Amino acid sequence: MAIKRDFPVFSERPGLVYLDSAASSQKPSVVLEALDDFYRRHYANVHRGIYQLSEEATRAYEGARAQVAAFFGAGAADLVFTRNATEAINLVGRTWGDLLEPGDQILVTVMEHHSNLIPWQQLAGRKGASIVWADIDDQGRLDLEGIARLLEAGGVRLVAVTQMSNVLGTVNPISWIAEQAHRAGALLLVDGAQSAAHLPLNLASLGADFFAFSGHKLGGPSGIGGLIARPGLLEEMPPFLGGGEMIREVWLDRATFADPPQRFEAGTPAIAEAVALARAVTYLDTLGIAELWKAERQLTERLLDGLDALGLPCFGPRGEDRAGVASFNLPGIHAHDLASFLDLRGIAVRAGHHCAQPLMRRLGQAATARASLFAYSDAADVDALLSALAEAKAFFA
Amino acid sequence: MAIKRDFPVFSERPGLVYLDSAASSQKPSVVLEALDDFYRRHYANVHRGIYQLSEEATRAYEGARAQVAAFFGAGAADLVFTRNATEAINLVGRTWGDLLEPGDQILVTVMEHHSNLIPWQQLAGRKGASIVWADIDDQGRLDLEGIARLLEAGGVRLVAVTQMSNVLGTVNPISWIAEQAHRAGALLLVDGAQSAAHLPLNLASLGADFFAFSGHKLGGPSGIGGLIARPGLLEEMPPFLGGGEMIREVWLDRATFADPPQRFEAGTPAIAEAVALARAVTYLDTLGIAELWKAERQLTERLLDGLDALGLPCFGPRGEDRAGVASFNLPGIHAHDLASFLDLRGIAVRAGHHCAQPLMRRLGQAATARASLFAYSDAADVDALLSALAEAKAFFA
Amino acid sequence: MSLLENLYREIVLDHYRHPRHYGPLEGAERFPGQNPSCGDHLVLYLDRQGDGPLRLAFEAEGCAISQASASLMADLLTGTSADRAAELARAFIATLHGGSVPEELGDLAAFSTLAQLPARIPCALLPWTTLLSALSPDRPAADPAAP
Amino acid sequence: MSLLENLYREIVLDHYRHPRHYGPLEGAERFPGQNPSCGDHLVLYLDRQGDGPLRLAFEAEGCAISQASASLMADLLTGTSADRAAELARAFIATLHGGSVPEELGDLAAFSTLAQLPARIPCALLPWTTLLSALSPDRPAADPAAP
Ligand SMILES: Cc1ncc(COP(=O)(O)O)c(C=O)c1O
Ligand SMILES: Cc1ncc(COP(=O)(O)O)c(C=O)c1O
Repeated sequence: MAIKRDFPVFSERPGLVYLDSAASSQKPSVVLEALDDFYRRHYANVHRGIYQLSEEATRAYEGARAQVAAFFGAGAADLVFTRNATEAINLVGRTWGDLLEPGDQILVTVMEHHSNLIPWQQLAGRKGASIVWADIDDQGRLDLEGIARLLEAGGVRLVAVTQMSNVLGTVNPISWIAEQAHRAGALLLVDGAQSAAHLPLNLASLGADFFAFSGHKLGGPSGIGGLIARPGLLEEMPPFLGGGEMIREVWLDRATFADPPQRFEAGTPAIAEAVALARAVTYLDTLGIAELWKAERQLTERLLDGLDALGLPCFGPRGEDRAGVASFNLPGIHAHDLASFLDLRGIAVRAGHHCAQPLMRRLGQAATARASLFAYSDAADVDALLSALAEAKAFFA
Repeated sequence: MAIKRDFPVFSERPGLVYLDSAASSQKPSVVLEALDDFYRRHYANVHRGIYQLSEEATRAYEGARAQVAAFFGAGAADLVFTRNATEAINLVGRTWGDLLEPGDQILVTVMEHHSNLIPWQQLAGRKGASIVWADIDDQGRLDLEGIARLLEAGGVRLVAVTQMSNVLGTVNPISWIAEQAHRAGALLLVDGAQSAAHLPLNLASLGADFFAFSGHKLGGPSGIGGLIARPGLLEEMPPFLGGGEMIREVWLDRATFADPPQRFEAGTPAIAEAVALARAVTYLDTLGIAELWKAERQLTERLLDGLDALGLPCFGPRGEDRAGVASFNLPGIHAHDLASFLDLRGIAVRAGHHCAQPLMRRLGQAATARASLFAYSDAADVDALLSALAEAKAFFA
Repeated sequence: MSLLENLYREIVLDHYRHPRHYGPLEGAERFPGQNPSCGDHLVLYLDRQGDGPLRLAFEAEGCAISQASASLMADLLTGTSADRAAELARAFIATLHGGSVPEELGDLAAFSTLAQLPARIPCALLPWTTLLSALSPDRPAADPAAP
Repeated sequence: MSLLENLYREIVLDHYRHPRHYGPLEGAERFPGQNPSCGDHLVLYLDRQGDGPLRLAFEAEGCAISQASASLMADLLTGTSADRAAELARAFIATLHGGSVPEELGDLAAFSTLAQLPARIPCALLPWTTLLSALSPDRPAADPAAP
């Protein structure tokens, strides 16, 4: 309840039970104030002007880079701002990926979000590489032996895996995968779109070579995300988009390029968004990510126990490797109809394929309903959902 | 003065003489309020949820697309939201550009911003195409005969030209160029980063095949811009980045793609930014773009006359094809030193190469100082600059 | 209970669980329809019998609203002329967008309460837009129907 | 007139217009430096005379602050040892970032007023960072100086 008060939407829309945070989170007032204040008092383009306002904007933007990087246990020079996690993953595909050769393999898993799958299909198409994939077990955990086997076979250059499934809630053992990948000579890209907002993270020790995240899922504004690379790795990569900011010297027919991270940020960046994102991560830091995760774990158990009691089959594992995401179905009725029933009671859940069609096919589901939690979620939200589901069961019976 | 009151920065920072609007514009309070209101009351991810909040967010986002497209005289289906003009141009280079063949030519001009040059160098490098370029005359107008000659030679597939130079202030005759390009079988991409905020535009009649713009230069937030294509053209183009939102059906090893414009918007878009950008263009519409352009023309004459009177050589043409951008130098002192002198008096101008190194080389300048205008600029701003320049002349004499 | 829940209880769930005209239709052409944003799939079987009265059937995978809409549509339009079917389709589509509710739509009139759930309007529309494009002169090539 | 304008009037403009130690230096190594954000270029000529006293000169294209900084640097460091030069460079850099202002920097001490114009600090730094990397053991390969 205390945390909910920090998020204006809950007073603006009393009665809202928002359980779609895995799609995007609501914003705390400190983030909205940071946005507003920046535009009112310090806005100018960055890296360009030598007047005071531009200097302030540049300091705010580069300061935000340092704060956001530090939140993940990384250095500012290793963080490239992007629009979202999707663009961060594509950036790797179109820069580091240019170095792939025909026959090279990219290892993905059946639980990947389309954003961590299509860029690799596109890369494979451009380079004559191929996609190999790891399955899940009946609990929705990754088939680690399968991963080990694929890596041992020797052709894998990149492992691209999510740290947290947006459908199953599974938290994957990234450090273990990193070790296997590196032993096999492959790099590891971690899709942190979900985990960034939930898990205490220290990229310096996680073992990922690339880490992609979105600001809008962790209380930050839309329009910004980032790619964090292992120190030194960005240096070796060719540029991505071309334009202002990313150059050193330009002639009509050729150019030389700036050092990272600027090399990968063409054109005017999402300046105010970076500043507001930095405010979002300092807000989360104040709440304490480790405490939030503990609270989420408890609330997740309450949710899963409640679904069990209602007899609603729910996908994904039980245990410490399970985040606050619950995908389920009410037998005999389509997830969309269920979601509408809940919506009429002010309960926002998602219904559909959750941008994970291969996983839905693997689960044998055309669609599921999904409830997901963030820092502001509380027992009242979960209980409202559970009692509405009990009603729905009766209604659709 | 009346317009200045709409922009909070001028009351927050009294005495600010902001003359760097060509780099980025300040924001009117209606835009900041639209941002804030959207996050407080209607925020959710788009195209995904079937609950009310998501429906509101989707309607706001797609409504913004329609409003912004209409502002430019285009239809919603032909507008792809991007981060900025730079990304819009790169998008064309990496989608339509994939269809180029070795030996094809891309025609640019010596006055292009790096953002309308580097993407074509990259494309030429990938495809074995080549860059040909048109010069300017002594007034800073395009060498139209040169363009016609290059087009007649027959190898040009794309003409990429700015509608308004960010250094010279030249407004180029786009309709004429479109006609020549089309007659030669080439497409025309117009870099509208500068013109979008200043000229009354009707893309339906302009003749451009592609038009790129940035929101942050026309009173909108950072982090959003767009690409507008001639109706039907996006249909023929392969996708750009891969991920959520841009797909139709996905398997582990292949996928089919959504119709435009979604096909080109991978991942969660800059939702609130689109909404705020729509508010910026309706604000400009209320002021009246045609009236603003008339006022800018007058103010530009005042500025150029004043610089003439001070004996400061200023680049670019005089006449109706000249926008409110003035690049100049004080002989005997570097532009950076001049800009610092002005900054100490609260006057914000830019100094440097303005992301147009080939043009600077063509002008024989290592750097220039640049003053540039937007809707809120007034005679007091221009006069403050001119009297400070008179002081600077004495100081650096 | 809201009007919308009434719609579900009285009409939608019945047609969802016991769809009329469900399954392939011999001698008919086959028109697939899809709602990419939510994944609903539908196949419309349409037999125009030359210029005679229409015969319709469908198969679908999707939510109750789209299936009930398809079932009711097939019920209503079987035996009408192509022109009349197109007219009724336009009337139904207008209803969903806030138009008046003509009596001739029968139970389908109740779908106007979807104004409360605008995100579901595409579900109700899918069978009808598939039909309209099947009836249009520049319609996409239909797959031959499975026997 | 602000302190900063004083800096310009009393020191910077003089060295900008009449730079000391300007031009190639015979027998010296050549170290290019660049400030990509503003386009300032500089070439530092450094002759270490084995381990003897340094000889310095420079050529530059850029603003008055960077050129004056280079001119004053060459003046101050000519004849010092490499170690002493590095020490003074570190002292100057610290001054620009708000450190105390040691007397031994002479006229360069006045550059501390650049705190008012932080965007210009890189201009003042360029000659000094070029020097420090020239003096560092893992310095980049220098071009041979033009005779
Ligand atoms: C003519 C021109 N083209 C392109 C750009 C690039 O705009 P952005 O940095 O917003 O992508 C600019 C702005 O700096 C410009 O002036
Ligand atoms: C696991 C996962 N990966 C990637 C994404 C893509 O994030 P975005 O749409 O912000 O780029 C999401 C969010 O939808 C996600 O849940």
